[in-house]
Amino acid sequence: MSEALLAALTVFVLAILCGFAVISKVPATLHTPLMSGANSIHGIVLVGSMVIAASAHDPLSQILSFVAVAFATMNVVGGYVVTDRMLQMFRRKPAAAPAEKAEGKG
Amino acid sequence: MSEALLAALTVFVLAILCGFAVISKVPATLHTPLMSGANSIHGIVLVGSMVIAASAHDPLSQILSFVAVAFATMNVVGGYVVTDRMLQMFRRKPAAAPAEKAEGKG
Amino acid sequence: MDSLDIVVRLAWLVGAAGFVIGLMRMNSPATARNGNLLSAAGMAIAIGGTAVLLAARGDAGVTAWIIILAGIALGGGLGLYTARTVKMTAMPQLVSLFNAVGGGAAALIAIDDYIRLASAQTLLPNSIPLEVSVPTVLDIVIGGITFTGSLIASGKLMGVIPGKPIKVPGGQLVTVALAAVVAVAAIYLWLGNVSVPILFVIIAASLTFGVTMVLPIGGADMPVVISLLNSFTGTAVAMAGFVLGNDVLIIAGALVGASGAILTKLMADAMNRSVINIMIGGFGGGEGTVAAGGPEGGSVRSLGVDDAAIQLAYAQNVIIVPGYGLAVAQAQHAVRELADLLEQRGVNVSYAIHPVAGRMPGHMNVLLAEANVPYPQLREMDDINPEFERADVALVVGANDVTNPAARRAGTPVSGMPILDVDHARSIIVIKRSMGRGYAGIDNELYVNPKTGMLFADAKQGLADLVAAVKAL
Amino acid sequence: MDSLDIVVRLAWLVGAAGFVIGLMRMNSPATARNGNLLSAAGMAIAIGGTAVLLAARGDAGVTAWIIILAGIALGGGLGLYTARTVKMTAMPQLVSLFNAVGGGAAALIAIDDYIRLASAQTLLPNSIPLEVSVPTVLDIVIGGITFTGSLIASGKLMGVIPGKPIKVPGGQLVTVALAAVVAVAAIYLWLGNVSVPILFVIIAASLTFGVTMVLPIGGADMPVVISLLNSFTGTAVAMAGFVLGNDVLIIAGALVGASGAILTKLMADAMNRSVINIMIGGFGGGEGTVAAGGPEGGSVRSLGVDDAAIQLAYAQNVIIVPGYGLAVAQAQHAVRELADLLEQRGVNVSYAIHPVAGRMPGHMNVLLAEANVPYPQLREMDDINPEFERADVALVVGANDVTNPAARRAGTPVSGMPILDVDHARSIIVIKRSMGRGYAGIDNELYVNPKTGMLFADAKQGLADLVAAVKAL
Ligand SMILES: NC(=O)c1ccc[n+]([C@@H]2O[C@H](COP(=O)([O-])OP(=O)(O)OC[C@H]3O[C@@H](n4cnc5c(N)ncnc54)[C@H](OP(=O)(O)O)[C@@H]3O)[C@@H](O)[C@H]2O)c1
Ligand SMILES: NC(=O)c1ccc[n+]([C@@H]2O[C@H](COP(=O)([O-])OP(=O)(O)OC[C@H]3O[C@@H](n4cnc5c(N)ncnc54)[C@H](OP(=O)(O)O)[C@@H]3O)[C@@H](O)[C@H]2O)c1
Repeated sequence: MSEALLAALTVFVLAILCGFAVISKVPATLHTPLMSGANSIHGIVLVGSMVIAASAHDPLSQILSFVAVAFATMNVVGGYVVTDRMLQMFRRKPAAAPAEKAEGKG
Repeated sequence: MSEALLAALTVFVLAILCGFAVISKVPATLHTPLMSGANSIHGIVLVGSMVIAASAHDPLSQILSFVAVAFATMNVVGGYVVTDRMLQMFRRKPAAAPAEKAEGKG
Repeated sequence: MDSLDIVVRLAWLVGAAGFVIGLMRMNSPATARNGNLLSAAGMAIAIGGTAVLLAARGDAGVTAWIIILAGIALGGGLGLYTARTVKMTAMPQLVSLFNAVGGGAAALIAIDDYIRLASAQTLLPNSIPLEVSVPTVLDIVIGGITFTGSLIASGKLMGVIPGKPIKVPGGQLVTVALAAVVAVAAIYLWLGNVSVPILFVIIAASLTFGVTMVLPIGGADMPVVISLLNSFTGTAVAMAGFVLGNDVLIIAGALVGASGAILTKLMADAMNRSVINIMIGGFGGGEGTVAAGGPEGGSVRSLGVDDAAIQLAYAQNVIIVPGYGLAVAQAQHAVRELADLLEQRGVNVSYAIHPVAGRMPGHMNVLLAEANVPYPQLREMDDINPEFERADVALVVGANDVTNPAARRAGTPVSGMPILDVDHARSIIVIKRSMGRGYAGIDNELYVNPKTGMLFADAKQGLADLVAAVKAL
Repeated sequence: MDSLDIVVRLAWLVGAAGFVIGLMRMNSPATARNGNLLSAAGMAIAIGGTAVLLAARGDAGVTAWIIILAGIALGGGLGLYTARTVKMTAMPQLVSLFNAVGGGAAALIAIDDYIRLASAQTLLPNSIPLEVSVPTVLDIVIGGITFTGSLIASGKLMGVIPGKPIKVPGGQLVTVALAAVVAVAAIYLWLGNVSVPILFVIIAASLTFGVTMVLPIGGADMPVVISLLNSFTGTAVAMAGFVLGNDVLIIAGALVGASGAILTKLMADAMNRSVINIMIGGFGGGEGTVAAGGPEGGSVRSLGVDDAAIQLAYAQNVIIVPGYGLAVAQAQHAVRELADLLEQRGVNVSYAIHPVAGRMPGHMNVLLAEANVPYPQLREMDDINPEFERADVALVVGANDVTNPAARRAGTPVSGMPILDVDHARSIIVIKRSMGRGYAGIDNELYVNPKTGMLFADAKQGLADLVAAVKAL
């Protein structure tokens, strides 16, 4: 097991723990937006797709990486936009005392 | 900036984020135990103290590392024991419906 | 490691931090939107950094850049267009679609990487270390399953594929067989053998598995399934990170993998189902709107529009309880119109939102918000339940299970599900088309409650009539 | 990196994971204890791994082992003894003490490391890279401040040092001067100069800073201060991790640093103070039990023990509201006795626990639990407030600010603090020694409420009398 792999593993474990901790008692209202938000995040795979595309020389690789890039970008762009649309829902009236209350619950 | 430092930094940042995420809306009842629990965790400095003690050759180093080890151990042992004592408080009657309720709040 | 490397790696780290903090802030309505933007910013930084790196390194030729930019243009365009144009209620299927492509991309990375290694190594055994072959296979398997699984899920919600559970010929057997194939092939590769054909066996098996896994699950359970597959994609991406030795992929992937898992559980809990029980298909999918006679022991009182209008118009407090029927009938604007009308008359109106009313978590909020119902009027269940006692009228629109007092007793399909205490209101008006049952497929004792008057109509039509009647008063 | 290294590093990782999961589980009463044990297990694994590593490497000589074992024996003994014997109510000062030694240890590591490097390098400039000198200095500064700061905090709570704010001669000036010294010295070292004397200047300055920082803060604010210093120690430990290049120190340290910071904020919020405002000393520490006449506009009705006993004995629901006075009078057992007696008579009794009743968060729970009051009877504020309406008697024992209706109005020192709705009870009995004020130093309108009867007595005595009187009925 190489030094690098061990480091990667450490990062992996910590990120998992972050993931567990980060979702606390969420109001059900937010389940779908949260899912959608998390969905956009794994669009980070675009970074990987770009990397392989950069070093793609034979046609097969080029096709694969092209598809990968397109897929990943769709995930990123679409994901964030649709999440934002869902969340625009939560805008509220200017002076809204009860809203604060509702937030408290959130 | 060395590869190693960068890796350490990554781990540092992730751990901080974990720390932020891990404390959610805690009932005030648990503030003191939580503080005490976190306090025991930084007793991990014992690991470091042992490491320096192992390579301490001149008297000064030996004294410093001895004190460090003693301090750190006190933090670890005392910390966990006192936290556990605080938390024993939360044991409750066998059949306690309301307790469940209270937990719900927690 | 030169300074450019460092800068880019730091950019990736910043991006990752953005994701975590973003998710944190998405835990509460007040900060959710800002959290999403934060996460998007992190993404931009991470991708920008990568672009800079590739450009500066110059190891990306012209073709490579064409590929990248074309891919980004195509994918970005599709993503933007669909996301902009989709109807509120169709969002879950779109999310599932995005999830599919994400998983697909992750799998493609591993496939490409493996093929290159294989050809470079000219197939010498043991030429690919476990450190690579393990994440490669995992990435392909998980990514493959997610790809087809999410497509099916999406298809079901779109109605392209029938929502009701579809029994796969062979059923369990097929699933087991596929799993076995994958396992054997994986071990074969991990033992050090290098073989592209075997890799394709794995790919094929995984893709099929995704299909057979999701087909048998009912449409109503799709939100949970999508969330689960979402968590899968995260894991696949993390694996891709191991393959490429890229921290940001590992962090973001693991983050989504873990948080997605928790979220899936929360969702399942909210409709008191267990994830397992959903995956092997429980009572899910029974969209039973079977017309049924009034529940035994109890007569149903049907109510005229005008009586209903009068009750509402002269009430102090009205609580509106929207349900799946409101969504089906697309009656969100109608209900808002009625509410506004009542408020003008000094009635104070609020909406009781049950966490699982409708067919996806947050379904009601999304609908009502689309009709610009001010957020403060939407009240979470725990928040509003105590207030039913003080409500003169509870107006139930196309909701059924979430109001069924039977949930308080053991032994019914809804037992244990927290419900809205509609029956505590002084009087109850229920708008639905018939005595038809809801998702859980059981009769609702609320409807035979003497305090209850049934206004049999399609939600939209019924509400329109009420508006007219109230105006006429 | 040989396999032993790998195993130990994995052990450290497991340990770290234990800490995180442990903290997570400590977020709710149900799982808190188990969480602490989990965290302890992680610690054991991490330390065990280290011991194995040192032993196997054999680079630790006999003396080294003697040092280590002696240190562990001594520290462990002290820690165990004090933790076992401390009184419940004295726990915060003990935690502060443990925090002090933790910070001290972290600082010592950096000091030792620096001296070694310095002597090895025979003081050549630039011989110590920034990567080392930066975390070294930070570790020493933060660790030093924490060490003395926590000792002072502990001393104040023990009463060794007067709890009331102590103005440091020179005040702000001294603080600023010290900060300046540290800054200059730090920069000097970071510029590449190697100098042990300068290091000691930094040490001295930091230690002094810790003292001058905490002395001026009132005893009542110590819980917050301790929590803050706790977060400091975490950061110091993380820095030590950078110095030694040890991941587990970095992870655990950063974890505590961050979570400690959040916790500090939560604590401060709970007594609606801001952390800043506490650190520069707000109204903290005014333990004003100044005897004062009844608040203007409103006469005080004083009540006899027997009348009080009758009210209690024949009530349906009694809610007991404990406060700081209960703690001072050590009346937790007396109050439990009374409660049991009433329960035997069929009265149902519960305790309304205000988050900041007493002088430390959770003070009341700790006290009452010591007297074995069953946890279910302890009710969080939000949980019980609605029930005061249904309470026949609210028995207020040595609580003041947390019951003061003035908090609902703006412009008072307690404004905005959530309070217990004691005034909603049908009748109110208050046990305290006089009309003396509470922590916030203001009069309590509850006491002039016509429904309120004052039973002037020391809490313990008063309760004892009530028990006797109820028995006599
Ligand atoms: N929210 C989620 O995430 C989710 C996911 C999966 C399952 N579920 C389940 O779905 C159920 C949700 O409860 P619910 O009360 O919202 O809905 P429901 O129990 O499914 O009942 C919906 C009712 O609406 C009526 N309806 C249908 N079309 C209508 C129309 N055009 N106009 C007026 N009424 C109409 C139907 O009665 P008629 O035929 O008589 O009109 C039906 O009884 C729960 O059992 C929940 O567990 C929720
Ligand atoms: N919990 C925390 O973490 C924390 C930390 C810092 C500050 N605080 C503040 O402390 C206050 C807590 O409120 P509280 O209502 O619990 O206490 P309080 O407002 O401080 O009032 C305590 C009352 O107890 C009475 N008392 C003192 N000794 C007594 C004895 N031996 N027997 C009977 N009564 C006695 C005193 O009145 P007499 O002199 O007339 O007897 C005093 O008015 C809040 O303002 C809170 O913000 C809390």
